[in-house]
Amino acid sequence: MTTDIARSPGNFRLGLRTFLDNRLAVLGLVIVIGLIVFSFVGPLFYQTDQVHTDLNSVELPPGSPGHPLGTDQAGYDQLGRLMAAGQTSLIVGVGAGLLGTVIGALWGAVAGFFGGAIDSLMMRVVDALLAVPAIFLLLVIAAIWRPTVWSLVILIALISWLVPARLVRGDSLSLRVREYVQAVRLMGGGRWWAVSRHILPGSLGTIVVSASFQVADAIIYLAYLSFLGLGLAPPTTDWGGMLTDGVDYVYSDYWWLIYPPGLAIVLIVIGFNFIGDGLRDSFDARLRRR
Amino acid sequence: AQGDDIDRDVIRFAEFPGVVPNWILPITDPGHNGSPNTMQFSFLMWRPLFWRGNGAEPTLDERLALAEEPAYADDKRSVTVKLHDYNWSDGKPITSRDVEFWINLIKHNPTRWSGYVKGNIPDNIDTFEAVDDKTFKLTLTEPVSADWFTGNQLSLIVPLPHHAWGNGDDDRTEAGAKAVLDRLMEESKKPAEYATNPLWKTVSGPWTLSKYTTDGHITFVPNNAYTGPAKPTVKRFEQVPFTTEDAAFNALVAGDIDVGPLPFKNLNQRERLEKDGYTFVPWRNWTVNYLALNYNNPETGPLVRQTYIRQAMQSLIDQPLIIDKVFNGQGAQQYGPIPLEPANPYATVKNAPFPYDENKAVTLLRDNGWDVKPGGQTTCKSPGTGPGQCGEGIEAGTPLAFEAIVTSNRRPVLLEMQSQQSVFQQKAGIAFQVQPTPFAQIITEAFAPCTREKPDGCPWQTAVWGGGSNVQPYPTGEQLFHSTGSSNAGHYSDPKADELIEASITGGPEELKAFEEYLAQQVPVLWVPNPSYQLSMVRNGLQGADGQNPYSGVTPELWNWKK
Amino acid sequence: MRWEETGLAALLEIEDLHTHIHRRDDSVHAVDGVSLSVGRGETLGIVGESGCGKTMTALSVMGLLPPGGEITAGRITFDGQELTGLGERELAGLRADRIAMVFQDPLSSLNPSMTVGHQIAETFWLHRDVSWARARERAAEMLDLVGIPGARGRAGDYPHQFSGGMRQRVMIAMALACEPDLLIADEPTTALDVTTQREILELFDELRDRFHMAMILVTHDLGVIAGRADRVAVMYAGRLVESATTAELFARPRHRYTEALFKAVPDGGRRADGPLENIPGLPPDLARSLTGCRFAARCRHVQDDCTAGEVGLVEAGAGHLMACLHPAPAEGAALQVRDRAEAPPAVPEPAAPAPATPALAAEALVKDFTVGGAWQRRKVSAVAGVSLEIGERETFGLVGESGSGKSTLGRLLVALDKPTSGSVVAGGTDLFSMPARDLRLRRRDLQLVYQDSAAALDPRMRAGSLLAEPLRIQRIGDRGSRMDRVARLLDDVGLPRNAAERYPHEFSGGQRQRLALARALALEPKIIVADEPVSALDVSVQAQILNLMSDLQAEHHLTYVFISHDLAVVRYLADRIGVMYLGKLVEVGDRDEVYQRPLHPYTRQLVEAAPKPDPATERGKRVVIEAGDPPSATEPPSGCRFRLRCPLAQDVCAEVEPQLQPAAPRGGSVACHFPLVD
Amino acid sequence: MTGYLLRRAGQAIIVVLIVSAIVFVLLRLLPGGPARAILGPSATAEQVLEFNREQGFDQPIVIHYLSWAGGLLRGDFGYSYRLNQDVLALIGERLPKTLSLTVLSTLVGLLITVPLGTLQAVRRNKPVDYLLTGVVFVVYAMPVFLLGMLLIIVFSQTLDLVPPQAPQGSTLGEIFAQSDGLILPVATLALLTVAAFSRYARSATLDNLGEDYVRTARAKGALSRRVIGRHVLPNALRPVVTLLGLYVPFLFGGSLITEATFNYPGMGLLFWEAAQNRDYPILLGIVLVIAAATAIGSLLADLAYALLDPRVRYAGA
Ligand SMILES: Nc1ncnc2c1ncn2[C@@H]1O[C@H](COP(=O)(O)OP(=O)(O)OP(=O)(O)O)[C@@H](O)[C@H]1O
Ligand SMILES: Nc1ncnc2c1ncn2[C@@H]1O[C@H](COP(=O)(O)OP(=O)(O)OP(=O)(O)O)[C@@H](O)[C@H]1O
Ligand SMILES: [Mg+2]
Ligand SMILES: [Mg+2]
Repeated sequence: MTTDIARSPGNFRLGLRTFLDNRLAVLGLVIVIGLIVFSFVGPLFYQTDQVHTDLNSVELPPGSPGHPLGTDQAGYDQLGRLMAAGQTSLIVGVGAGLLGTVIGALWGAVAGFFGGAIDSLMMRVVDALLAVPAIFLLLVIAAIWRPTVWSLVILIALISWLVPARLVRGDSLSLRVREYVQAVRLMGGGRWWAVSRHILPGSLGTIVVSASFQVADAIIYLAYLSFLGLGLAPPTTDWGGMLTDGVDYVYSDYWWLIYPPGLAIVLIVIGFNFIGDGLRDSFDARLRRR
Repeated sequence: AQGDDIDRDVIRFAEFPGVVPNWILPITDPGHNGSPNTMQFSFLMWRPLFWRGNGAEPTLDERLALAEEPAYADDKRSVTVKLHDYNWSDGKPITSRDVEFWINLIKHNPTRWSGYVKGNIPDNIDTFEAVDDKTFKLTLTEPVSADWFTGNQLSLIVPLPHHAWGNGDDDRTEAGAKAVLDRLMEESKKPAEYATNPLWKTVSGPWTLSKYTTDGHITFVPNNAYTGPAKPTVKRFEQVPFTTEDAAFNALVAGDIDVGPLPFKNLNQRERLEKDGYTFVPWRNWTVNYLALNYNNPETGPLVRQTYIRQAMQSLIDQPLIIDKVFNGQGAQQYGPIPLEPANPYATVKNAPFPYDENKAVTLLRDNGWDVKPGGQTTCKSPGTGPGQCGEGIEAGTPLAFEAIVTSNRRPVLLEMQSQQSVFQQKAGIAFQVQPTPFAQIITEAFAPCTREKPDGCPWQTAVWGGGSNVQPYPTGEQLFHSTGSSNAGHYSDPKADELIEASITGGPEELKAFEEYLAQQVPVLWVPNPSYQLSMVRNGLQGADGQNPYSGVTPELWNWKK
Repeated sequence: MRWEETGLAALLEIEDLHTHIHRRDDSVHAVDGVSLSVGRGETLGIVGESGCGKTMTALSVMGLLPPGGEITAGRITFDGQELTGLGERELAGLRADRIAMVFQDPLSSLNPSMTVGHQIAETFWLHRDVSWARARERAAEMLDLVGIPGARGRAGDYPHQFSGGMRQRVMIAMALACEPDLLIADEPTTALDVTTQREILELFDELRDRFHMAMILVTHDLGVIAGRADRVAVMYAGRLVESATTAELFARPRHRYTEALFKAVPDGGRRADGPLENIPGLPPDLARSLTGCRFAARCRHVQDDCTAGEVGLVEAGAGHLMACLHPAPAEGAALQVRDRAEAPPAVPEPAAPAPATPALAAEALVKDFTVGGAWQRRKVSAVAGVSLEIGERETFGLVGESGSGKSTLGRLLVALDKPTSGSVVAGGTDLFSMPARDLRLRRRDLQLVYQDSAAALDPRMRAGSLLAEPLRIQRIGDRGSRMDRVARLLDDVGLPRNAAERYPHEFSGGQRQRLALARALALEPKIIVADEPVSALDVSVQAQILNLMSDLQAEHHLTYVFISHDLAVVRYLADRIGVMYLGKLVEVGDRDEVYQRPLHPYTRQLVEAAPKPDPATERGKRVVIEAGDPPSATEPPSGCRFRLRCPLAQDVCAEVEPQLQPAAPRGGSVACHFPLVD
Repeated sequence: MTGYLLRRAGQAIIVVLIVSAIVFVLLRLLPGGPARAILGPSATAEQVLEFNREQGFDQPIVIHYLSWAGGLLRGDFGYSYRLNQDVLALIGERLPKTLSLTVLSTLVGLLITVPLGTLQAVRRNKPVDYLLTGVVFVVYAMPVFLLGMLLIIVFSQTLDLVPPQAPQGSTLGEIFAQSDGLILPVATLALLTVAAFSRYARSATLDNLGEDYVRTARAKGALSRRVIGRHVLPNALRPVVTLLGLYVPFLFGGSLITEATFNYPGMGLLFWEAAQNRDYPILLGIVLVIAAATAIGSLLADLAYALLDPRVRYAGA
């Protein structure tokens, strides 16, 4: 992906223009940046104790003094909690999503490009890893290492690279027989050149869209981890964990424990997917207009 | 949604979520010893000599016993038991040979029985003597207190149908006994045949099995030849499996079950269910709940070996607040080795020796040479073993810090410990890192063999696996707190405690009280609130189901629909 | 009798059609006031420079404009019924049943995941109240009609399993399935070799006669127009600039564009006689609003009034309309089909002696492909033992019908594919036994211009990066010097320097072709294999490229292998010509010799089938096309591969495979038992 | 073709064996082993030793694995001590439940996804598209347990239309006899499928709508419905098929939580409980099943892909 697209400013500008023309993509960008600012900058202005519980003020409704969004079952300020959780979710989501996508894209591109036995081998590795249930891996790893934010990034990335690997491999299989990829040989270029300059950029649309799904998936993944009791150690939390905890109160009228984290997840999923759609369009030179 | 369309021929009872009874032989092998297998399943068909639990009380229920009250000799070294005139379902009488059959099987296969504790039954039975068909006499190796022996030992005996299960007098030889038990256990490993295998048709209890599926759909029908005191009044007793307590709750809402659990988190749905025709009955179990401390951990062992540190930490646990906020009022305070609830004649320590008192905690630590920094990190200022010093094995600058492995399977427990983490840190500068960990892993770690000399087996520092530990009917605590106790996870070892425990086994109420008071004072583990075992909803009109057995047993023969 | 003379209304009438394609910032005025009419049984030919709106006119009639396309003004009347503004359902009822269209690009226009039989049958089934089985039957009939060998069996195949020419015939079969009243054929024969092309055109004629079918024939091939069209419309930049009967137009082209177009036709001359005439400059940008004569900027006869105001169509004779203020004189401007080569050159040039060290020497090249399902694999013998030597600075033309293995041979010559057996020696070393590293370096000397330039250029890269890529791969120069080189390359191929910023899809076909050529030149190779570099271009752009190629050869001392099925083009450029048939080289010889006195019966058929841009010769021409279709490369006939279609075939042909042998005394070689020596 | 299938089958067996070996090694790596987790806190040290001896945990890992794998050859998948049942019997009992749930919901999901994605593509950037996009993302962002719970609250507890739990019973006959119980769990998983796939279906349809062959189809006089249904759809299904092949393990994860929510003890739940309780024989047995299913899914996806795209037919390895 280090082709001229990144180097040539004109190209970048064109892409940016196409991107900015896409109203949904801009909306996605606004949402994501908004959530990033909310999570990372918000706590500077809205300071709350997100470390210590306070059993004396649990489940206060929104609008209680000092708690515009109320408090949760442990007495944390819900608004501050959303910010703290957002940091974790965004780091894990973006980190794992991108890492997984990069690994997967490379793997898939190489497998598809070489084809034949190498493809079979690499795809069977994917099959094998897909077949080891993720929850099982998490459980084993939780028993050996204590989960931290960064170990979860790596862990989720290791689980999630399989899907982009498959998708990119499909693209790669069809791209490698294109004449413009074969022409690389004619120019004396090696395989790595073909993969990095033509196959990967050619599959960029798939990669970007799947990356946006991967980011969303990683964030939702954290919810499942919490649900299964494999989440992060308190007081660290994430939107998924908050939602999981909040779901316990689905029969109570504590809507502020469910809707805000739920909304945050919906927004981040929508945001990244809109950006992904927009990026795909702006990477595709044929769709660009001068 | 309900009302008159209730089927009064049947009682439907929710099994404990995620647990399906799967061992029919009343001799449970290790791993199949949970109360769902015994108290809720095989004991419905084969009654123990003495029934643990009397209504909601943890004492024995003489109504359901198979024998009259045992007669102990004055030297407390022998006991004579006279069986009631009850019959097996095939009409044959229940005799002392059936009791001997059980003892023989256990005696020759002690480790294959989950209830076996070295030195206890059957090791402490010197001789068995059948006085007549209905009377037998046990001579013991040591003197015992009657309450202890009846409550904790005789209640384990389950007379088995020797005429149906035995093979002549084979069980009297070691090889024969092994062969017989082998065969029985082999049959018990075929759950798919539980309802059909003729072996399991000879029962002493009020029920026989009519349907059993391996996924937990179980139907009992009355044993028509039952000669015991309370005969079933319904045509069927059905046990219904649930994957989660949410699923069971949904079934309650749909009116599909007669007795089932209300999840803690849905406590505010109580009124809704009450409107639907259910009664709220919290189910209290005879357990103690605590935060286990590892005395052999190389890092924190020296800390928890200091009584004043344990006492200081105990002073920082605000049990009423936790019960109120975390368990929504559904739990009992607890300050010693004998639970205060369910109501019982044993507990004497009714007032907390260490009620919540942050000043006391700080003072205790300061007085013992700690530099206490509430909100920060408390460290040892003056090391040494003298008065006013931190204590043995604690160097200057040692932080007062622990890691707690806490069950991740129960959210309220996790929240409880999470709040404790804050309190410890904020009030006394004690670091207490909560690490959510799956239950299986905690007990694997916490019960791993580990000694102070070879501490590599015990990396854990403190642990909460949730649900606490069961207490014996006569609550002497030798398994939990004696230095050789089989369930003494943290390897607590105090010569005085050992002495008091041993005395309580042979002695009377006085000795029991001394033991209880000493341990309450010593805080061998940090006592934490004891939440209810289950918040049951019982359908209105189902009488007798409200006295829920503190050993989690069920006695549907005592339940009946109001006409 | 022509329809105008019958007094009946035209079948299709287009009046002042304006079709715009809206883009975000602007719109392309693809069709800008075109009026046309076609009567029953009539064939209207449309010619014009690439991008002048021919296809858009056709699509306007069909109501199938691309997204953003809109008819902004004008009327289209079909058989008395107004088409513009007709509902989707009514239009659907007309399409294929009464108005059918053959699209320009036959591969992408076929559904890749549906068998061709199914696709043809669907057309029939949609409009006729017949059973599906009957429709399938009809599909097989149609395939047979367009000359697909083994039609019944092939109906179950998918489009990609057909060669380019066959796919085009499938499109045609689909369009004809319902025997429409009007057929719009957009470049229907570009991918076809001359013999097949002739068969198809003959089929059109037959249908026209039988069902009184009207036809609009869009093509760049003036030879085809000359032979088939009753009237011709010439378009330029969205406008109709001239229209007349075929004979009239070819005899008296009046518009200066038409005139220039005719001059660009390679007419059997050779390079030595001077470059082809072409039209300098580029057509105007249709997104801008234009006034005046669109051709003014490139016109040699331009005067001030040309750009002053609109230039309308005026009558220039009976049924002859044109829009030119300063037209060519009515007499004397006729397209002179100066078939100079008809008369042998006064002094026959000696056949270029095979040089001592050939630039490129192929020895017994064989290439087999394996195709077919995994259940049964079949072998395709694409190249079956070809040996040839090409001297330095020579241009070797390779001709032959579609699927005869020309492209495959070309790819082998530059070592892009590995042959099944055989060797290619370039610069004294065998390319295939070279270590991979060395071969990579040797690549600099060997370049291929792909048959399809659009496919050979990465759509995501700008022209500048595309041209710099070979330099970067070979690590030649630094960034700055590479940029200089790119700029010079663009100059060389006559593209503006700012083209470096554009993406391939933003070029016209001719420009793209030049881009591909420029990339091949970037490494300053010694040998270039150019595969059909002009097949889809109108004659003026074609002339541009051919001139460029010969200039470059003179300048850089290049050796060319020039592959084409267009005989006139090869004849113009090549020194020697090789004729391929079914994987074999059947004849090699000097260009004129091969054309004028072909030795191989197949060569003679090819030469005779080639259409000439002269209505008089084309009309009366009757070419005997031998029965039998090209046999499949899967099961090549034994012995001589051509024998099944050869009028001279005898028993020996089936038994003994003829070898390529010198045909003394006149030079050249032929692989035939019965060469046509007079 | 036969050769291809045989080769793929061989590869699948190797994959399954490798997966089982990975899982086996990971399990042996777990500190403490399974004994305590299964026997409980009160088991004595002798009982733990006895358990380890019986189950082979005192053997070196290679021998242990080989003896387990040898058992497989004899059809012996091991015995779950904790559940007191034969692993093969357990899987045989649970698999039909999970299969009926997942297969049904995938089918239902696809039946919704495909027209939905197509509709969105055809109505691109119109209100319908935006609305459906929004709904899809909300469902996508919703964890399964929440989705299931909401469905129960709305359709079972509030509207009282369907039972809150899946059919009880272990044979397929019993399950389908109470098929109204399947509605909610199937709906939950199907919604998940829809959310996961419809974006891909939409963009693939969009890609294809711009292709020339669509114009050809219209030029034949086919109406929109036929053009979309017969021409665009088969081509647009390709990415969906690729994803379907990957979907097996994903579905398994989704079914775990659905099974828990709807009181439907299938294989997902069995696996989860086994994992939590360190019930190794069950874990290994189910991993075998999943690995086989994944391998089959991958093969079927490749075959289906080839069926949908004749251009790649048999081109794959
Ligand atoms: N989808 C489109 N969007 C924008 N402009 C287009 C589009 N399709 C065609 N054009 C422009 O419309 C003009 C007319 O195109 P058209 O396809 O009718 O040309 P043509 O005469 O058929 O050329 P050719 O001989 O190359 O097929 C061209 O200038 C082209 O650039
Ligand atoms: N990759 C391939 N796989 C299988 N068969 C092939 C392949 N490439 C070419 N062929 C077959 O080899 C034969 C020769 O093809 P080739 O492309 O060389 O023909 P050509 O002479 O260039 O035809 P055209 O004039 O249509 O370009 C054809 O029958 C073709 O179907
Ligand atoms: Mg065109
Ligand atoms: Mg070719």
